[in-house]
Amino acid sequence: MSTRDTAPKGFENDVLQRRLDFDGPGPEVAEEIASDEALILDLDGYEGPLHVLLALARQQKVDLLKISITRLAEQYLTFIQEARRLRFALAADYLVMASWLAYLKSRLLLPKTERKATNEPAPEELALSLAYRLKKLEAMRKAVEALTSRPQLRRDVFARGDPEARLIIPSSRIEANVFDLMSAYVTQRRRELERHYDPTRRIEAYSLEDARDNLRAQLPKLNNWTALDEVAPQPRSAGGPRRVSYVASTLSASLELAKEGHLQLQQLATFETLYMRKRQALINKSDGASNDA
Amino acid sequence: MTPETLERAIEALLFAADGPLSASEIAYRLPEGAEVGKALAALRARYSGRGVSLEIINDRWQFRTAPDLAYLMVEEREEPRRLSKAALETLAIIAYHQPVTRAEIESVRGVGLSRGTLDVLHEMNLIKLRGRRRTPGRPVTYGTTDYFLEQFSLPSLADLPGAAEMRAAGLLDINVPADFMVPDPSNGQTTEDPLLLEEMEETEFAQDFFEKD
Amino acid sequence: MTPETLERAIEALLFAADGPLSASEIAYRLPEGAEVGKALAALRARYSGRGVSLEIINDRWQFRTAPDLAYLMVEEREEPRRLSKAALETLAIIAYHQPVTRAEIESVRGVGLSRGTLDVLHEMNLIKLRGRRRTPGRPVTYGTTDYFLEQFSLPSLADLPGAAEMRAAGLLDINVPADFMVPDPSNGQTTEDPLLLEEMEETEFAQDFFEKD
Repeated sequence: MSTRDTAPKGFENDVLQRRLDFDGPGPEVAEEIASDEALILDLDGYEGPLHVLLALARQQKVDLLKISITRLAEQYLTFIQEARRLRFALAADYLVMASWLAYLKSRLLLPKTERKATNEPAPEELALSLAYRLKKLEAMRKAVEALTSRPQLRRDVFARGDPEARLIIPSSRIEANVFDLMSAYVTQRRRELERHYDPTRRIEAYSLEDARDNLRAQLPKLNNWTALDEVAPQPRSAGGPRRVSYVASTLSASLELAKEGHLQLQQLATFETLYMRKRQALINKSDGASNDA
Repeated sequence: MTPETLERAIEALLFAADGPLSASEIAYRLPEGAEVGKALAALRARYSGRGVSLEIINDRWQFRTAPDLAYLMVEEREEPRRLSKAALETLAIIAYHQPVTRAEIESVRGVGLSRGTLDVLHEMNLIKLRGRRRTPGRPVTYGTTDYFLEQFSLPSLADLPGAAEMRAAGLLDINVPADFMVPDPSNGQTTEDPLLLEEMEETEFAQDFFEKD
Repeated sequence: MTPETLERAIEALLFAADGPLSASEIAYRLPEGAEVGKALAALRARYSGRGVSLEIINDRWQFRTAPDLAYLMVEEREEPRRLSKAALETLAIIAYHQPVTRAEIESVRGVGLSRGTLDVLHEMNLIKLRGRRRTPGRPVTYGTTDYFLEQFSLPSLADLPGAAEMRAAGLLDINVPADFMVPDPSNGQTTEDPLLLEEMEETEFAQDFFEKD
């Protein structure tokens, strides 16, 4: 990777070299061309914008975390311009990075006092995070060097070429782990549950009307945040609607009721449990729970 | 090449070679003029009396283990054993529902237990007889062994993953009733009598035949 | 068994073996109570500086030729399949961050993983699926294999070159650590101990669901 450290100064040369390489592609090059990344790889020797940035950052010869991001942005933009001038099709990644850097640079240059309050993280934070990513990528490159310079089996060090007897310890180990055990257990319990299932009967769905009525009936009692799972009725008979249908219809009904202003819903994060309670308009609001509807 | 380096080089060559090497084969891989014969003799002396010795077989040199240690090299190979699906499933039920009778196992599985299944699990020392249920017929009950815990790296029976973990692992979907329970096998059940010592030895197989109704 | 006999026996076992052996595998072949650990250490010292040395690989013991003699082993050498830069970088990321998801690998490299990269690493038996992350979508996680340690002559995962320093510098987190500070080079952070192997394993377990392999 050291050969690319001089970019972008030597960029044109590199490109030229690469093109010449194309004329007589060795098996290795051919392999690269076959891969999805062929375009990027063979275009400029970099795998992606982050790799380009790392090479550029190294020219600043300071700790990556103290790098001047504005200067880095400048260099990267020049690099991209140069590439476009040479009419190379650049992968979208490179252009996205270019516009992001241009934007970051402009925000960094803006004095703090003139920055509008936004929800976006401070540009210094973004710069630090970029510097961290570069540092990490560099660490991984060093790791590659460290790993590949270790004595490798059958390249640098060799084990017994002619083992006398295959010394394999008699094993009473079994080839199964706890996960297998759990799955085996659940498979059977599920089979047991489904054994009473009668496929000739139509699978009923829990109707939205019923769900709404049921939720309205429960509403007066829903003073505390209650999980959707608890609000949705349990299946009553084997042939009736399935649990999933109860949950889905109750969810739909709860959305309607929330829209009508009777119910409050909250979910702390994606995939988290959904909670609902009666709208607390008249109760004091300082109970700590958020009132997002 | 110093004599030490030469000796080291030959040591490595002989070790890594996939068969005996002649002196000339060794010399061929070394710088010209290396005193291979001398180094081989020195190496041979160095290994004399060790667990490995340098032998000449048909004018070729080879490291062999010392003849008096041949008994260590006797080979028996046993692959990690695979449990059949039926055996794994039966084991799982015994693990979670222990102490459990044969009839109970069959009722969860929904199919009869072939006689071999429990035998295999016994043989592998994964299950054991635990006692007798205090119910008519006093059927024997099965449970898992300490070796079972060892095999599955479980500190104790209480560490068998429960319903929450199964849900987290995506094994239980929403159609499984919310009241789906996984028994906690670490709760000792006192509804059974201990087995008598002689019963543990004897009844195992007899019981297996009887219980199948 | 005298210490000398024990050392000889272990020497013979390891010399003859076709793969690394753990201390317990060795002990299994020897009379009970043999002080295998001590003998292994003595044996290791005895071979130090020789053409063959006793190495710890993946917590197991194996005789291997000395690395400085690699140039002699022309006939034994297998031209190792060359890994692309992308594959090597991916391998390093997996090795140092395991268990790690595909998305995390991509975020470190800043480019999508081409389809073949993980396949190649799998095919060469350097990586394996480790489990599933307990996060939405339950993505699978990757880790390295035993073979990876053998290939790169690593005593254990804790011995990955530079890992302790990287960890101390917060570089092995996937995202910028919350308390990440521009390190002050004047006060070296080398006072931190590397993670012990069992600690590594514990955190992995908490993070990952059950390992399946």
